[in-house]
Amino acid sequence: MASRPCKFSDTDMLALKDVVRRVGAATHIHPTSLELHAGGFNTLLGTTLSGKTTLMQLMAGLIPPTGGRIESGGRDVTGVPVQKRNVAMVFQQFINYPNFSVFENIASPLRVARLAEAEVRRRVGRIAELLQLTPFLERRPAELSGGQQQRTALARALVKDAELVLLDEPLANLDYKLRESLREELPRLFAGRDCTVVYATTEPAEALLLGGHTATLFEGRVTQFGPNGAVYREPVDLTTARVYSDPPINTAQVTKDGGWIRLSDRVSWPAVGRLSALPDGAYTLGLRPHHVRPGASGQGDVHVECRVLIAEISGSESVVHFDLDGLTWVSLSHGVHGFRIGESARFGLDVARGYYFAPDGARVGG
Amino acid sequence: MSAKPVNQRAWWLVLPVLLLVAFNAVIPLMTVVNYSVQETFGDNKFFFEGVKWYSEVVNSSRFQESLKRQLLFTAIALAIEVPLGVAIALAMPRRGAWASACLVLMSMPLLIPWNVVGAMWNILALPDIGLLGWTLNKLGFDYNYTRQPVAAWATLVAMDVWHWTSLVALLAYAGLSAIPDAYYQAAKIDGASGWAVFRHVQLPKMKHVLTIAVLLRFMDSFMIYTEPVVLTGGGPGNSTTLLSIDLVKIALGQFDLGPAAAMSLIYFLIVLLLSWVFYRVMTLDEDPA
Amino acid sequence: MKRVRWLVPALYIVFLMVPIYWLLAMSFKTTNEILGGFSLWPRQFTLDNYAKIFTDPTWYLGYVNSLTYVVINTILSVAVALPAAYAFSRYRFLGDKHLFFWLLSNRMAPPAVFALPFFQLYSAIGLFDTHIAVALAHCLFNVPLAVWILEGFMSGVPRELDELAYIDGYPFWRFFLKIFVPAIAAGIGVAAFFCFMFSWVELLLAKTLTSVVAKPIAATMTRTASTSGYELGLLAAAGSLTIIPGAFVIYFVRNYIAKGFSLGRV
Amino acid sequence: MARAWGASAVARIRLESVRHSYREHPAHESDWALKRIDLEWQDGGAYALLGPSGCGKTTLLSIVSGLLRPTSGRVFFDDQDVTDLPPDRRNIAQVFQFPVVYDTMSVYDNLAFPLRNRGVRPAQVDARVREVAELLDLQNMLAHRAAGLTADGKQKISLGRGLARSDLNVIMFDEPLTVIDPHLKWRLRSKLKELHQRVGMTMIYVTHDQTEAMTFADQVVVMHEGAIVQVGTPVELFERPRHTFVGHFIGSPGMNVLPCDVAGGVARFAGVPVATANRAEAGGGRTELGVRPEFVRFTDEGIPVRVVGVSDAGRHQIVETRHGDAVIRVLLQEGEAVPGERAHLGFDPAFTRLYVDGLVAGEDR
Repeated sequence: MASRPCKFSDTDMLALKDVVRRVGAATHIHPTSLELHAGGFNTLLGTTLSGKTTLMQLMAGLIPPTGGRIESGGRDVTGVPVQKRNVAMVFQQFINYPNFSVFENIASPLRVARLAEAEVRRRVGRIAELLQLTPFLERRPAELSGGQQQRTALARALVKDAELVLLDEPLANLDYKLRESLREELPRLFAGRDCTVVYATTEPAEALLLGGHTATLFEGRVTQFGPNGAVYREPVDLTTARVYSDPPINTAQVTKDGGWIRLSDRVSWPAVGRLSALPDGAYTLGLRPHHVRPGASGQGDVHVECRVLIAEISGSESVVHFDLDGLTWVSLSHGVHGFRIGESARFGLDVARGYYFAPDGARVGG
Repeated sequence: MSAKPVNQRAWWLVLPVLLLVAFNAVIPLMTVVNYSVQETFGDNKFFFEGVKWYSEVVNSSRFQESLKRQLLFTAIALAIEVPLGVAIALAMPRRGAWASACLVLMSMPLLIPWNVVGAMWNILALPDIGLLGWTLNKLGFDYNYTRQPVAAWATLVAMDVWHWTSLVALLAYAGLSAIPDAYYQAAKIDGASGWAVFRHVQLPKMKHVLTIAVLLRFMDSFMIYTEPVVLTGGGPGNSTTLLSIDLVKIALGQFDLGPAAAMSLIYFLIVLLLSWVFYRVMTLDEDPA
Repeated sequence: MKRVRWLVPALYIVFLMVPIYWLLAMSFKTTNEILGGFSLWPRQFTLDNYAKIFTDPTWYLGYVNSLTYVVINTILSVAVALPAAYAFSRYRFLGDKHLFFWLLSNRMAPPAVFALPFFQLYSAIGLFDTHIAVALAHCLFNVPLAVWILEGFMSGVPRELDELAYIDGYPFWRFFLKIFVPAIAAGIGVAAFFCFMFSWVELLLAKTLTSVVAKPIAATMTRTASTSGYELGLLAAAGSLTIIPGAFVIYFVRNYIAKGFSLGRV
Repeated sequence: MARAWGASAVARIRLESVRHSYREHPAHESDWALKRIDLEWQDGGAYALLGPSGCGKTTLLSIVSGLLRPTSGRVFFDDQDVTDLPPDRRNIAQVFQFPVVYDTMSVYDNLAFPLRNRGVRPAQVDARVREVAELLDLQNMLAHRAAGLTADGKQKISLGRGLARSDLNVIMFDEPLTVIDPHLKWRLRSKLKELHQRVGMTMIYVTHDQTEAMTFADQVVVMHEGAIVQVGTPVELFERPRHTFVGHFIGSPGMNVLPCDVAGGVARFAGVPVATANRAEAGGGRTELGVRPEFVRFTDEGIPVRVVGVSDAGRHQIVETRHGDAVIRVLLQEGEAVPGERAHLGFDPAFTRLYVDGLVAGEDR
């Protein structure tokens, strides 16, 4: 696993040490060690059922680990029940207390902590203002729109000054634009707070835009953890590259033979730089769709003539699917590139930006 | 959604129910089992008899006759009430004031004490002064349920249909209300006929509630006691003596504890077995093939 | 075809109303009129039958007794079923499926089977002829039913609600009573409705377990039918009055009947 | 290849002054779910209805399919007035938000259902079902029970039931990807696009997701509060939004909308004259400049700004800058250098427009 670039004090840290979670014969979380720090987002990125929610439940103390330890601020909290930990959580579904008003929903953690009425009013009022909920405080959650319901849930998570805030795909059920605006708001809401924020998402773009650190998950394993851009640009293995790519990363089996990398009979390029040191043999090439461009553009690109399968234009970008010697590859480029189905077109593969993986999946070069 | 977590402490939450039901079910059941294998001549003296009572009951023509009548009654009740209930549910207005009115009126028979149901039909069917009996006789039918077994059966069945069809209809209606509009719209767009909509949309979506309805109707009609006792008292002769009536006659009327207990257990087992069979048949094609 | 569709429920409802009408009509007739021959509606309208019921304690106490044990049973059934249903809907534990099936199987036990042993059991523990005896006995079939209905409704509440409450720091019972129970209020109403219904309409056990003090109205009626011969008017009046609590309950749940009959499971 | 699929049916869909209200007696302007819609869709096109929830797009769809009768106005298929025709007589197919399949039937029977209902001969049914299954990659599943399929499989069946019919005028999609797993959405979306190109049938796609709408459709209808704000190709909507709402709603991040002054045919922001593609005619009202982050560049001189933040979006970077209270976002390519805190911005004149009260001020010069 990639090591952390910098080290904060141990007091504001959540650490999982060889945490395992098994249910019956199934292993939901394979041995995992992670150190999450306060300030900035820690994003868990993975497809549905990759273990994000289980990991969060473990962090919160909702479920106990089968093995390993969980430490918070240097303290072992493995067996501590969730009620005794200072955590907050927002779920994908809009979960609020249905029979409480918005005000009481936000106030509930403070009520449990038996804060004075005046203090409760002051803090709820401030948070409601921050999240633009002031006009709705007397309503029931069911009378609010989806966005407002999720704001209420966020307000409740923020009001109690938790050490650990868990956000489990909080934007997934919202409309596109609403998602965008709340996503921009989120880092601002948590700025200046001394808490560890963990955010789960299925969308690579969301993970990227939130900044901070990212852990990629696949089938109950953390495949890589590190600063956002580093995980995205320097994936340690094929799985990470696949998880952290939208549209899906293009892959192909290539062989290194002497000074050449060969993809197919007609597509090959010289192995230069770090690649030249690789032993001959079979590798998997991973190339992100935006490093495949229609037409003849960048220098160093490997050009191929391919049959277009389908072209989608989103106004600012074009997505072209094409047949690369039996493989379906995708090109994503700026601007408008219209093609007809079945037409033959030229694509430039920016192979210098490609990743090379050994048969066991580990990245070896490029 | 992830699977439910294992938590053995959940037993504490079930404990009150367990104690309460066990108190009501296990102790009496043990009593029955105890009686069923013993002979007594009063004075609280008991002798172990093994399975004597069981073979006696099973081989007695009295039990066999009661069981046959019971099976026939249940079969007729299910055969009428289930299709009729479904038909009513299908024809009911889907929403609005008329729908609520239907629901309220249709629920009424379900909340009338069972002996009152019997008494009500008794009064209704009296040949000379009852609305039903009087009308039938006026129309030229020779109708007297206290003397004619066929008339007694017909009245009994009519009463059960009156009493319980609403349950099937309400369950079916609940099932129908839960079908999203999109299904009807899709069927409309696909050009499906009314029958096709019923066969391929409504019936499959009602299956769950219909299973519940059939099971409930089976159990309750098989265990029916109060209404026929009040209406016909099992007569004329033994023609409407169903299992429960017979059982109570033996147990409380004749105080033949051994045979009554053996019969009780056989009876209980038949209900359990048939319920299980019904359940299996109705959920047969739910297992992934 | 479409135009006559409303006829089906309409005819059915007429069929339902006829016996009820006849019961009411009878209750307003004098014994003389009843025995004198057939009459479609009361010619000599009288309230005597009702007057007798409301002045004779053996009659009106029957209602009080019935309502007493029905209410006790409903509260008791729902109260014990709530935590159990929660356990079944949220957790797996040793023997959970067997336990659930065993509970439901009690709904399949013919009351006739249990009549005698119940009599002996409740006599032995000194509860014979008390309201609590009937209320407890009716738990045999009402508790399993309540557990089953509530479990259906509870499974419709996302488990995240529980998690949220624990995260906010609620201890289990406080969460359960303050948040969870209100969240399934509709389910509790439906379960209570069914418990009330089955306890109110049952006679065999109620009659077996009582003699004087806790005698239910239904048993009073059977006595009248057998001892006082042809007091049909009185019987009809008593019967008519037993419809009222049911009608009252239906009125309260009128907007939830369809949802209620789906038992939280559709 | 186009039109080889849908045999005879041809339909130009035209909505004439369609208004709809769910209230019995609409009094206020806000009582109208659809304010007044005039629209024409050509045969064989791929169209999208795009807008936030509650904008009236689903209402409009239901009016076209016949599930809803408009309060006023007419609907024409070609020149036939179909306003009063029920859905089954309009020869349409619809794919709903939540998959609708006939659970008890096999995939094969599901696809054959609409044909059998119309009395098509068995041999013809069989041929057609196999053809459709081929098209949707369902060949290997024909014998499976439809209930056992995943959500995307079920959506394909719903679509297939429509495609199977030869008399079809139009296929409509109502947020069809809602229940699809996020990592599968992408595949089904491309499949739909591919299908359109292969069968050449009119398709109308309703969604709140701009990516889905823009990648699927040749022409997008953007709706806002019961009215159409712009109809255009994805490129038009992107490059020439006619309304600030379109600019904001389409594109991620949306268009920068900046308050400006207009004097003498010249728009000024922060005192700096800004060249616009359209004529800067200020007829009173609120004047704003609209320019997408894609068309803003860092320059040596121009509008002075502070750089407040940079988000890495992978293939590009979003730079947030401020001038006073106004936020201006700039899109840079992956790896492009971001200047220090003080910087200047320039707008591409070809893609910068003046808006008055939200509407584009004048035609392009």
